[in-house]
Amino acid sequence: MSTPTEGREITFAQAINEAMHEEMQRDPSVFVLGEDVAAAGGVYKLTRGLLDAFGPERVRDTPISEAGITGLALGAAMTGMRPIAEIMFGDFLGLVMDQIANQAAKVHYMSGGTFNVPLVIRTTMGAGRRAAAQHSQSLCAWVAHIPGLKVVLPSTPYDAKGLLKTAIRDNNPVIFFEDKMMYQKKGFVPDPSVEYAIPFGKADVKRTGTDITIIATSSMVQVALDAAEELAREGIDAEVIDPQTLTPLDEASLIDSVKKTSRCIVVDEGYQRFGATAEIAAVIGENAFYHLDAPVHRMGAMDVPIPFSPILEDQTIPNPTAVIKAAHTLVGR
Amino acid sequence: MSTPTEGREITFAQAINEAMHEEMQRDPSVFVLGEDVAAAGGVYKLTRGLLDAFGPERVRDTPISEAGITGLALGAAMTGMRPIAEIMFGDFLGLVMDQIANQAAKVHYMSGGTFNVPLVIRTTMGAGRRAAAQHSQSLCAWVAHIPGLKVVLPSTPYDAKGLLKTAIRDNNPVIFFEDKMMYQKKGFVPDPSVEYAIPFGKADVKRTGTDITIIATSSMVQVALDAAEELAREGIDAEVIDPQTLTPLDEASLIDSVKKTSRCIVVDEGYQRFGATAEIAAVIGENAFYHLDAPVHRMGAMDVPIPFSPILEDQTIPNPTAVIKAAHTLVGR
Amino acid sequence: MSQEIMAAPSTTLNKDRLLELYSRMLTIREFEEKAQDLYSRTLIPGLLHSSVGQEAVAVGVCAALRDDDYIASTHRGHGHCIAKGADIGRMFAELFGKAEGYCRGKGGSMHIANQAVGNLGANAIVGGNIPIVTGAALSAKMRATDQVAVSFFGDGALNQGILLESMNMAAIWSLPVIYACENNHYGEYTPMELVTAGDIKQRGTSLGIASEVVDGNDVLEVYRATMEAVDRGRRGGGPTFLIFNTYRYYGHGMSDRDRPYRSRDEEKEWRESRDPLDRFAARLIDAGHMTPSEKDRIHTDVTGLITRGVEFGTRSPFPDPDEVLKHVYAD
Amino acid sequence: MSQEIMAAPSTTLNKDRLLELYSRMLTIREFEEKAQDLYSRTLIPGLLHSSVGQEAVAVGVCAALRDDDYIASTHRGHGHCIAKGADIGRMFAELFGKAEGYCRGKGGSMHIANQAVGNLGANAIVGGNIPIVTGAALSAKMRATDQVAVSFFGDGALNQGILLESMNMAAIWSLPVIYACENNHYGEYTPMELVTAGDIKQRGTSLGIASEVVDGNDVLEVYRATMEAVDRGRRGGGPTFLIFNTYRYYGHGMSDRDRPYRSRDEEKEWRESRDPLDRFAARLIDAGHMTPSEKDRIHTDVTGLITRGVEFGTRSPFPDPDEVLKHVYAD
Ligand SMILES: Cc1ncc(C[n+]2csc(CCOP(=O)(O)OP(=O)(O)O)c2C)c(N)n1
Ligand SMILES: Cc1ncc(C[n+]2csc(CCOP(=O)(O)OP(=O)(O)O)c2C)c(N)n1
Ligand SMILES: [Mg+2]
Ligand SMILES: [Mg+2]
Repeated sequence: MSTPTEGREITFAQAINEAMHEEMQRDPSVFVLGEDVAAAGGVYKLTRGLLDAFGPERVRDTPISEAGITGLALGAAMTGMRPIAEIMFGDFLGLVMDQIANQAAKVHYMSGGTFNVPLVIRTTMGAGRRAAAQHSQSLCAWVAHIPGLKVVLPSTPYDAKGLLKTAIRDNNPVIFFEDKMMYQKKGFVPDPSVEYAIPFGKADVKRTGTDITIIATSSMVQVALDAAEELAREGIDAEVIDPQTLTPLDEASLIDSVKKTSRCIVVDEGYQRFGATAEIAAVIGENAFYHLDAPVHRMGAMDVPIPFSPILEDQTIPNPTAVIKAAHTLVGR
Repeated sequence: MSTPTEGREITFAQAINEAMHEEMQRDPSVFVLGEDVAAAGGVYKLTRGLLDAFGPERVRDTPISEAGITGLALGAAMTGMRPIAEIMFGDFLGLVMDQIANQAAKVHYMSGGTFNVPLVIRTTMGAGRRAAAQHSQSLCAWVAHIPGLKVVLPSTPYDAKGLLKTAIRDNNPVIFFEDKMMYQKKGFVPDPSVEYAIPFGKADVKRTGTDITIIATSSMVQVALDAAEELAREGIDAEVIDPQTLTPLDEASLIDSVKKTSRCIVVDEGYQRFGATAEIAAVIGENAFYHLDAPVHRMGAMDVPIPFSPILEDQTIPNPTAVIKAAHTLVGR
Repeated sequence: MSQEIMAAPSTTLNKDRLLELYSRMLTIREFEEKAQDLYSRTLIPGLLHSSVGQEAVAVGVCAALRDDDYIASTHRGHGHCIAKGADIGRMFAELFGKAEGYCRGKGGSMHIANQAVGNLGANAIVGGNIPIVTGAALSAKMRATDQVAVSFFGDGALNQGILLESMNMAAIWSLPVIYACENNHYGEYTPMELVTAGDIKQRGTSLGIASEVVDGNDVLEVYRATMEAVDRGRRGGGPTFLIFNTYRYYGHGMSDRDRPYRSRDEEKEWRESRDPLDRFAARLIDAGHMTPSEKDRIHTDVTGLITRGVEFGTRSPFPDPDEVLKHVYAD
Repeated sequence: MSQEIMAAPSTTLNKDRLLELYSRMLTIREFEEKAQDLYSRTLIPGLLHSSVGQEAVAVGVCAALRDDDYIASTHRGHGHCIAKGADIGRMFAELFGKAEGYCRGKGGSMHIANQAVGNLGANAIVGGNIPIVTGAALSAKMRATDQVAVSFFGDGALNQGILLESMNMAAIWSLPVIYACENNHYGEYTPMELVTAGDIKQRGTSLGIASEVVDGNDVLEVYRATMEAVDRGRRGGGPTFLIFNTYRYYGHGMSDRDRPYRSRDEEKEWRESRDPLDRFAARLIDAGHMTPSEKDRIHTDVTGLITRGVEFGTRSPFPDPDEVLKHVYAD
């Protein structure tokens, strides 16, 4: 639990903005491009202030050309720059998978290690905004499936800032998923003068516990923590652990936690089938097999296109009640 | 084991060609479009003879515009036609994921059930052809992750023909993956006069056995059968079961098989991480938990961009030797 | 003046049809105003994009179409739906997420589809409908009907590669498709000229596609240009690219309140001198096609229509929770 | 004739450079012929696409570039690599899948990259390199170097949407990029005209991009046109679109033997009347820049280069099996 519990409180959105701002200050090769990111400061105001601070060369409003944006960013990354490309909604990954998966992910390997791709693609995930089927998906599993990419899912302002800094300094293509429902959530983050970055591939234990492990990503970390709190009242002590990066995945920490608790729930907001919960459950199932007292239980988004109507949409996302129920079943009380 | 063991022998490629030919004859709304599919009969000659039989309106050479091809096919499917679009290599799915996943997959649901999408997208998968990182991938997990799509992976000429016929008659978008290394493989298929179609969502037991279940898809079915044969000589009786469709997935049959054998290996040619083996292993791990004598073992493609050099590429694909070794570990002898 | 309205043979519309055009435009405007009001009162969830100011495009285009012709639309699509013949009540129901909405509440504002009148659906991916509509045109051609298909999209979609791919196929196959670009000069908060190279019209002509820039705030001009395109399509003459210059009065969406990316003067100029409803009303009155009292009646009728629509939507039940699992797959 | 060759100031090349152009073209041709031979003897695995017939484009373009200028190439990319300065031995090593290949055997024929001379790599996705090269040009501009970047692609890539997206950004940002389309009139087995609408050049001009159709079998014309484009790019004048008309003599790939989609007469016409090497050799000899014995020496030298290259590639070891796991991620 590295997240500070006191100090300066800022929003998830501000944390991301600060990370970009600080890295652009530190390194003149870092620049930002995307739709409405410059003059307007981004649809969610994530890039607010960057244009004023760094000018229009380094903060670029692009046409609505997601594949082009990604490809241009890749070309710039191969030739001395460190672009941060914003793809406004994670759903639009469908438009850019060729440039991400066939190109960016493979350049370093295909070139025998000669070209690096220090590229960050920031995009969103998460339902709940009544934005319907094409603006609500969490497609992290698509990119996590592709070797050569790193995949980051921060769950707090502190993590978002520290992980984004690491992403910007990484020499590989990093896909950075921001839950849009989290942008206004606040959390403690050190003073800007206190420099920190969070390494990839280290799961973060958000709550220690002994009875059951809840592995949760991004938006689902808070769901897991809410469930854990209620479970604690009922005498069930849940450990909540956040992998923070799907690639690299800190398998060892996840496995160790489950070896300790003997039970495991995996919660993620992507579609359940062939999604992130499948990989994590499979890893746990294979490596903690002899320690498990019950089957690993997966909770992803319902396998339906995300519906608009609130009464329908709300059913599609895992919630604390459902996690609690699953925990009862696994713990047997 | 529905595959016939005698009769007419044809190749996997011919089986697919026959399915298209017969369905186009049966139903005038079926048509084919793709790059070089008409005059040239396809890069792998899968569409050979269709132009002569059905003319250029129903067998269309397209520009090299994969997203456009897919979107046009979708629009035609929504308005009375039943297109079969060919995407020459499965790797090019990166170019068409928006039209497949954001559009085709969601039309029926988003429209409240008013529009149907009877669309087949035929594409390839499979490494081993020294075609390198952008022409060798098996990206089935990408589409299997998306609700609203059906995903088919035939493993024999018989299955290919029967499943493709079902795909063409289905009122949903179906992504049909053909292992390009299998095109010239032969198998028994009934006479064209004997009409058959293979239902989706039914796993096919390719070999019955009692000691261990090997769940294998597409190209990996033969790898599993080869391994099983060798294992049989060593006194280990393996069951080989082929899900045939990833969506819908015949979970019950897979689970039942593992309940019987108590051990399970899952083999698939997609990248292992966040791939098809993860989903299947998770399903088995959750639902056959109390019957498992050993952890479910996954074998996917190595998590690297697929290298060109044969000495490197060959290591990336699961092979019978590796399956045998894994079986020994699980069975404990 | 009366003659002027009727000038070109293809635009000959009798009084009833002329008044209907006005009434439709007004319906769209009132629908949008009401929807924004309901949104502000949190009765409509999600995202909402108003087409106020752009009514003449939707109405002029759809007036040139038959019920069995196809359209598909965008995130800013209420106008297109209404112009193609949607029921106001079912539209409000959809915006509320109700069971009697066009998509049973599953689609919402950005995804209204209406199969009965060939509306293939609104699309929330910029440019997403372009190949789909082109495919519908291919289908029409293959089925040897004389249907045409219209893709509505904004100036922002001009820079989506799918436009090139689709237009190219439409051109080589002479498909009966009309690319109807609503150039409202902004894509979200970014002025079109800053991100769009060259002369827009040439994105069509460069592919050998008949292309025209049209005053999108003049409903009869829109109708005339579309009729020509429809004739071309039905005759087997291939695709047409129409660029309709127009303006959205409100922000991009409901959260875009201050509109710092454009001036109040510019907005005023469009609203006061080029409003599609005002202009058309004045013309109708001048030409003797509409009396002030007829105009009043139309306004009253439209207000009634909107009120009844909201009532219908409000009364409509929410979908059954089980509905969430329905329609993932067709039978 | 001598004057003619030297006519335009930007194309002034001295004898050495002229002979070098010839020698480079010949190297490409001999490389391709040898590679096909090795492939037929199963010494090269995978896919192989010959650029024989198109040598003048690769050589003429790259002759106008500096070592620090960027290129990226296609599945038919050997010529571009050689023209940009690749070592023949390391290229053969790559085609063999050997450790000393440019990609340590991991890329193969379709993915040769050569960082030392700005070759960002061949790309097996039709159109795939177009935005990447445009991004390299953006990078050059942001770093305020005067580098330019060249994207090679075939006529088939004209119909990939990414072309529109990339060209549009290059135009609005005035990027120093050259879009070098090798129009060999076929995309695999499909004639270009059947699938490509309109006047190709207008895909550039419609975006305000300086565009020119060039005889791609005349190496000096290629050089001249590219020099103009390079000057434009270095001066901050923005992108250029060059369409080089040319022809591939062999099949699309090694499995395309019969070439039923085109006539033997057409092939003969290109080979016999428009061969880039023959034409240039004749011109050099006519103009007194190359004597027959100089020509012979060049041929002997090139043959030696190719032979040594094959030897190097042959001797080179296969990669260590562990190499498979290396370079998935950079440090
Ligand atoms: C592919 C894609 N990129 C970005 C967005 C986010 N977005 C929604 S509307 C919009 C602006 C569209 O501009 P335009 O096409 O001109 O239509 P207008 O809103 O002006 O009607 C953007 C960028 C999107 N929905 N889809
Ligand atoms: C996106 C994509 N679609 C299809 C292919 C398969 N393919 C490889 S080369 C080729 C033809 C390319 O034609 P052109 O661009 O004219 O280049 P040429 O082969 O004539 O040099 C095709 C269709 C591919 N590699 N990438
Ligand atoms: Mg606009
Ligand atoms: Mg070509």
